[in-house]
Amino acid sequence: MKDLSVQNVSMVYELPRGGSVQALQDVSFDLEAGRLLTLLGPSGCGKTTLLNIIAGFLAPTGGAVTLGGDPITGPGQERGMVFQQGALFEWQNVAQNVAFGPRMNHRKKSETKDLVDGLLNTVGLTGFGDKAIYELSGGMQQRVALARCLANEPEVILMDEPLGALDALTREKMQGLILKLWKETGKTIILVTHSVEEALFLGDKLFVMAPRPGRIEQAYELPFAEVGLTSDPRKLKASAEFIDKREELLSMIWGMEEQIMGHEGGMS
Amino acid sequence: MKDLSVQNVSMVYELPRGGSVQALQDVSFDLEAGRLLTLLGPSGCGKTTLLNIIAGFLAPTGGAVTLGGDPITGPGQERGMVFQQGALFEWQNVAQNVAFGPRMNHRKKSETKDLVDGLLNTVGLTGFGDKAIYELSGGMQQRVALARCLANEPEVILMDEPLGALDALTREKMQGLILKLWKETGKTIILVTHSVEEALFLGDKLFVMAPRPGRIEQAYELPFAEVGLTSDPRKLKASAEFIDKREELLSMIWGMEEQIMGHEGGMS
Amino acid sequence: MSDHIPAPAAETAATFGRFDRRRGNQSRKTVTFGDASEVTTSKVWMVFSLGGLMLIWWLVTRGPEPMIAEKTFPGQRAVWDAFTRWLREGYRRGSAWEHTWASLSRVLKGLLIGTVIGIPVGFAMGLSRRLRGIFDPIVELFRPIPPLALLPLFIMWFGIGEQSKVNLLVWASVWVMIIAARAGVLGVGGSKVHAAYSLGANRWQILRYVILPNALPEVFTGVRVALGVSWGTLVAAELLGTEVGLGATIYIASRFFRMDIVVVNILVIGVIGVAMDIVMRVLEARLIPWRGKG
Amino acid sequence: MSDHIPAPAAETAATFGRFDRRRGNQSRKTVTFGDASEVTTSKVWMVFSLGGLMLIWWLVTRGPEPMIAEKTFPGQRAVWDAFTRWLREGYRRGSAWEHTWASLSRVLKGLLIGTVIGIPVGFAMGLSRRLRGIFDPIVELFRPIPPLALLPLFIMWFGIGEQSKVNLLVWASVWVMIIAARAGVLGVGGSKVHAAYSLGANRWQILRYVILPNALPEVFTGVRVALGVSWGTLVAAELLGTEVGLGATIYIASRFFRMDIVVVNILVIGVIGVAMDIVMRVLEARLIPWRGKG
Amino acid sequence: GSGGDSSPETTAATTTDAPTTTAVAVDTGGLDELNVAYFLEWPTANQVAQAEQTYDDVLGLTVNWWPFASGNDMALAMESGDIDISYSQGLTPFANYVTSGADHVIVGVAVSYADADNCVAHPDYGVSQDNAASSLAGQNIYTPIGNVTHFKLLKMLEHLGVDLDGVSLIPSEGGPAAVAAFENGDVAMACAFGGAINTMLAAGGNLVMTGSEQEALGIRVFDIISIPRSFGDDHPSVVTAFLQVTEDANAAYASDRGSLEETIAAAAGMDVAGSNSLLDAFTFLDRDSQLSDAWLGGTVQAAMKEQMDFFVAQGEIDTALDSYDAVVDTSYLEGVR
Ligand SMILES: Nc1ncnc2c1ncn2[C@@H]1O[C@H](COP(=O)(O)OP(=O)(O)OP(=O)(O)O)[C@@H](O)[C@H]1O
Ligand SMILES: Nc1ncnc2c1ncn2[C@@H]1O[C@H](COP(=O)(O)OP(=O)(O)OP(=O)(O)O)[C@@H](O)[C@H]1O
Ligand SMILES: [Mg+2]
Ligand SMILES: [Mg+2]
Repeated sequence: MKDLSVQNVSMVYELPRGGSVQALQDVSFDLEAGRLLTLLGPSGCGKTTLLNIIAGFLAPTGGAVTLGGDPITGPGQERGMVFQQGALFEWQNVAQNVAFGPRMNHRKKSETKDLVDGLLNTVGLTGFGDKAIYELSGGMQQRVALARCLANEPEVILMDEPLGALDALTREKMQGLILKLWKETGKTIILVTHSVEEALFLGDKLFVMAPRPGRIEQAYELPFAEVGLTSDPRKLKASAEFIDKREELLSMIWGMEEQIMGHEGGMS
Repeated sequence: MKDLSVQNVSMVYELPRGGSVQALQDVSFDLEAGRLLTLLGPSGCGKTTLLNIIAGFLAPTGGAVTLGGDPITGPGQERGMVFQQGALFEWQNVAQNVAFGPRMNHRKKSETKDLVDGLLNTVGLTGFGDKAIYELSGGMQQRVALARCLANEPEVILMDEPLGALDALTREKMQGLILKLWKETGKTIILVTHSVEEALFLGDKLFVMAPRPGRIEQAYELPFAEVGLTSDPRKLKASAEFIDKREELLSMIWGMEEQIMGHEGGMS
Repeated sequence: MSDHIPAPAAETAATFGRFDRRRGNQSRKTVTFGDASEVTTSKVWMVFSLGGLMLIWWLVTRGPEPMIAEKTFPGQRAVWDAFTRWLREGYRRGSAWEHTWASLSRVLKGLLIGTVIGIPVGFAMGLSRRLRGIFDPIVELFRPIPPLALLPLFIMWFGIGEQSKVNLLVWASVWVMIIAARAGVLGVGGSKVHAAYSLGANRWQILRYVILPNALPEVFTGVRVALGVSWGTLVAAELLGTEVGLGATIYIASRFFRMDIVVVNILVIGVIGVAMDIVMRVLEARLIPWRGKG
Repeated sequence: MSDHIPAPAAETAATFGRFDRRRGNQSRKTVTFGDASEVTTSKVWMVFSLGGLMLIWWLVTRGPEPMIAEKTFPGQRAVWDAFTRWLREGYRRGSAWEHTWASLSRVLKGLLIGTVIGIPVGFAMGLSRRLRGIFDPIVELFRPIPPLALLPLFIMWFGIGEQSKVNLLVWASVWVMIIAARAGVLGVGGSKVHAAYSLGANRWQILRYVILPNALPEVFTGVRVALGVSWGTLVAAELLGTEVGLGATIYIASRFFRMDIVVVNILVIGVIGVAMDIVMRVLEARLIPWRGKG
Repeated sequence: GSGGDSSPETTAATTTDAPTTTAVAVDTGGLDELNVAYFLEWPTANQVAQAEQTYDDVLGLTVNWWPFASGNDMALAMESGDIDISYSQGLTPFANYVTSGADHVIVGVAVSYADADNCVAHPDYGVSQDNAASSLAGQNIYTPIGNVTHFKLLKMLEHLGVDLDGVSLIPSEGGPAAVAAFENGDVAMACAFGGAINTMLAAGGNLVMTGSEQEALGIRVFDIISIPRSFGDDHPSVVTAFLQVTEDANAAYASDRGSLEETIAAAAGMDVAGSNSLLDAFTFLDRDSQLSDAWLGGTVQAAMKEQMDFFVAQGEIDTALDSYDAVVDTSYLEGVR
């Protein structure tokens, strides 16, 4: 397993009508293999940009990212991405979606089939292989996306607001699944979320990011993910420790928001 | 002010390929003027259907809805609707959107202008009148939608997941605004949400709905909305009472989900 | 991508009774004006409409002194007679079937070639700045050129055989297909392509397994539009030297003022156009079941 | 509503240097193949492309024994001479400006009438099951009818004056406009209509303040497509009773084997087509600033 | 003809000042515009009067000249009421149209042009009068349809013993298409009129029969002047005056072609050489010739009958009229001096 290292990464978007946006400024961190990092922050603080750089879709304007010492220059199978929604191939059925990676890599059909069956089982979709994507609910689709990503055995899984579109209850189930996968496979996971609770609950490590310029404002090491699977998640979320942490984060972010969004007109 | 009365409302959708869905079955309740009712429940339990029936967009297949004793047969200005998103008129600027209702009713221009200014001030958008809709953030757009709805002085405000698309922080601000409006204007509000926390925090009254057939599973009278404005909302949400209630609801809904969604494949 | 025009009668699926999605719940909407889901085709009124057309036709052509002179626009009786005779005897050197097949096969060939050229070009324009730079001026400049203006050039270059006619129909359809294919590529969600790259796909695999299927709906719509345009260009194409074909028949018959035959052939083209559109819609529903559901 | 085809060259805005949205960040994408936002038009390659066309043209027509015979397709020198002479002296009875204006005004009139008819019909089809039932068969049946097949009927009904020509251009554009307007209505978000009703709007107000502006983008795209189709029908429209017009010039000049004049007029049509498309795009950006941002 | 013996100078003066004909007061019958169709592809003698607006002056009307590419379209335009007089309409389209029931009449003969309308054989096929039957068998012939060229071709093939079922006639859209098809080599023979013939001959083609040989067979190739019968009934003196100006212009041309060539070419939109080579093949008949038995005195009527019967036999149309006498009305021409 490889460690991820982000060194002085900056990203400046030039705007079409002139001017530029500093989406990320001098972001540095190291993430050891097997950690679950959650990224939390207001809109526009560069979460997606950072994920895209790590995924290799964007090259930073400054700095570098390495995985196990090798610089990242483009997309690669060792870094899988799970998008918020809409990234499944709706012209393929569930099994074909999951088998996409192995197929692109010309893996044996029989081998792939077993792999797919195993993954569908893992994400609780046994028997759904021949369903069409559009026949699934949002939560089920997210599970397919996760399975598809896992099929290539990536070292790092990047998730950009994967649960944003789900309702509260499905979301809670998916959180459980992510924790379980993380525990069982030991993969490195970076997960972007807008939900403070989710960031706390899932994150083994948490960065609160701030915008203008996009940066890591605060980093936390968190205990909840470790115990999230074994103890009752709802009890955990109702624990005093959890709630304290949450309030701390909320206050901080609320302050950040005020400062940023103040110009939009306060709500007295 | 008028009381709302829903009597034995049923709604059966016939499906194109035969068969039918019982979206609502025999739903009855009375809502006194000036209450804030939140509706919570899993996907497909008929929340939107109920709102549409009250708004007058749909006629129920059984039962009747009356407002102040008068039966509802179609849309009316005394019942305003705030949609989740996308219902603003993007070809009009902010002020024109807010002025839409008065304009349709041929109200005096000067009068309307004052009204719009006042409402924009209420929702914290003073000075944003001549902005284009697409220049606003999601949270600001929701505030415009709210102001537009208020411009017609409806007796009842119906909101279908109005905050679903907002990030956690903006969402919290909007919750405050809704509470404030409710307190100040004394309007009857019915608000649909997927978030347990939101339903608890905002609801003066809360219905937990269940699907197949769509029905009201449980009704609660809640204290939080009453105090939500005066006390610190985050403290309130962290209070033991709030958390207990939340856990109670979550357990209930989780059970409901299991029962309903079980066939989608459990996540062990 | 926000620049789309609708496929012809994209929503008329219901017209032909295959996909009628309304039933039952229609009576429950209190608001129907402005509600797209309420607006399917009323079959009853469709029948009224066709009946009305027939009635107007009958009214303006009836009697010994019709409102529209017989030789300008023949009555139903005359057209029916001409039709049955055309079915039995054909026209000039060809049977009804030969005329129909000649035109149909030209249109289909033209469309096929137009599609085979248009898709790669449109894809290229959607995928590469360079190729887009190369093709853009060509497409924009050539697109408005009237097919009729090309007749002499086409005869000179391609002769008067089938190739010439098919080429004119290719001309008619290829621009539509290029534009449709390009739009199809541009409509590919960035995240799908990114996902595929992350899953280890190479460019060729991206093209084959992501871009192509994603563009299919737009390509299909392009084919339907191109079909309409091709039929509309048929007379011009068959001016390029043939006496067999519906377009040629229209031209020749009009030279002899045989308006009955002209009208029969116009109607045959109309009906074939409708029929092919139905076929395309059925194919579309089969081949792109995910359309509109993504 | 999922059934759309793209406006012609919807995305070529950048072609003409007005809306070039790319800059700076182009070099930062590691993945460009398949990424629509990366595919703008390369101006350099556009110049190469036009240059290449000119070069090919020059190569195939150069020398005393050109690959394509002079009288089939004239060389650049001859076309340039014909062009300057056309500018100075016009052709037959009209000056260059008169020919151009005659055609342009016919196309614009046809389009205007086509739009004025097409929008209400399209709206009606999008708003009422009944009217949809009534118009559907008419639209589907008439759409594929070749304009050339209609010439004899149009002469008889509308004579040989301007009306006949304009009407043929109306025919060419009205189906496109109907379909575009209908799609525009069907694309109106149900919640917008519902919101307007709840705010006290009546049907007329819904139509005027909600449906019309909402359909504008589709209508605009329809106009752009219809423009292309109209230019393509110009020669057919000007076959009759006129010698003034670009289409008439092409036809007449070809009867006199003046391929230099034919090519000049073809190019003029192409360039005007491009120019009008640019105008439409600028208008669109002005009039529908919210397009693609809703 | 009154101008028959005028010198060129006086002809010019005559047409400009119009002393002869303005003497006759034209009863325009409330008409203030006259719409005349003419054939856009070739030069005619009366184009001098057209260019110099003699018609307008003499008739006291605004005369609108509408260019047409085929006699068929002229017939349809007369039917629509937009055209009052068709000058130089082919006999065959006219006959076709009256056969289909139109009430149009011939009021004069515009131009006879046996040599300007012909079929040119492609050199590769070696077609001659002697071997036509065999050399054309199974070949393509490119020809306009439903006009005099078409009729002439069919008559010629019949005369040469060519099996009509054994050749395919490919409908052509005019001269350039014919030349293109010819040069492309897909056709053994291409038929056209006007400049296209010269172009094909220059490209190595050969005539299978000359115009005079065809005339000897009784194939007449000429264009007529026609009107809707009702127009003549309503405005007889306008029609007569129109024919009078035409007659005068023809006479002026006959007496001094050279000085008019440039005006004619310009009016026809052609270069002088091209215009002249066509004019060489044209004969503009004077009043008396037109009224003689060889023309409107009976031959034209018979020619129509023959053509239509022939087309019936060929299956192009279902029935012909019993007689075409009623579609010729010489009363107007008789009023011309
Ligand atoms: N392609 C681009 N061109 C120009 N600016 C961009 C581009 N992509 C992002 N930005 C800007 O960079 C900043 C960071 O964007 P990014 O999408 O990374 O934020 P984010 O944290 O993911 O926000 P969100 O929570 O809304 O998804 C924002 O100000 C955004 O407007
Ligand atoms: N127009 C319709 N035709 C047929 N069935 C419908 C229609 N609208 C809703 N339904 C069905 O009725 C049930 C209730 O739908 P409704 O939209 O009211 O649920 P909801 O509680 O708002 O769900 P969500 O949380 O997903 O918005 C669902 O099973 C749904 O599939
Ligand atoms: Mg983001
Ligand atoms: Mg809902």
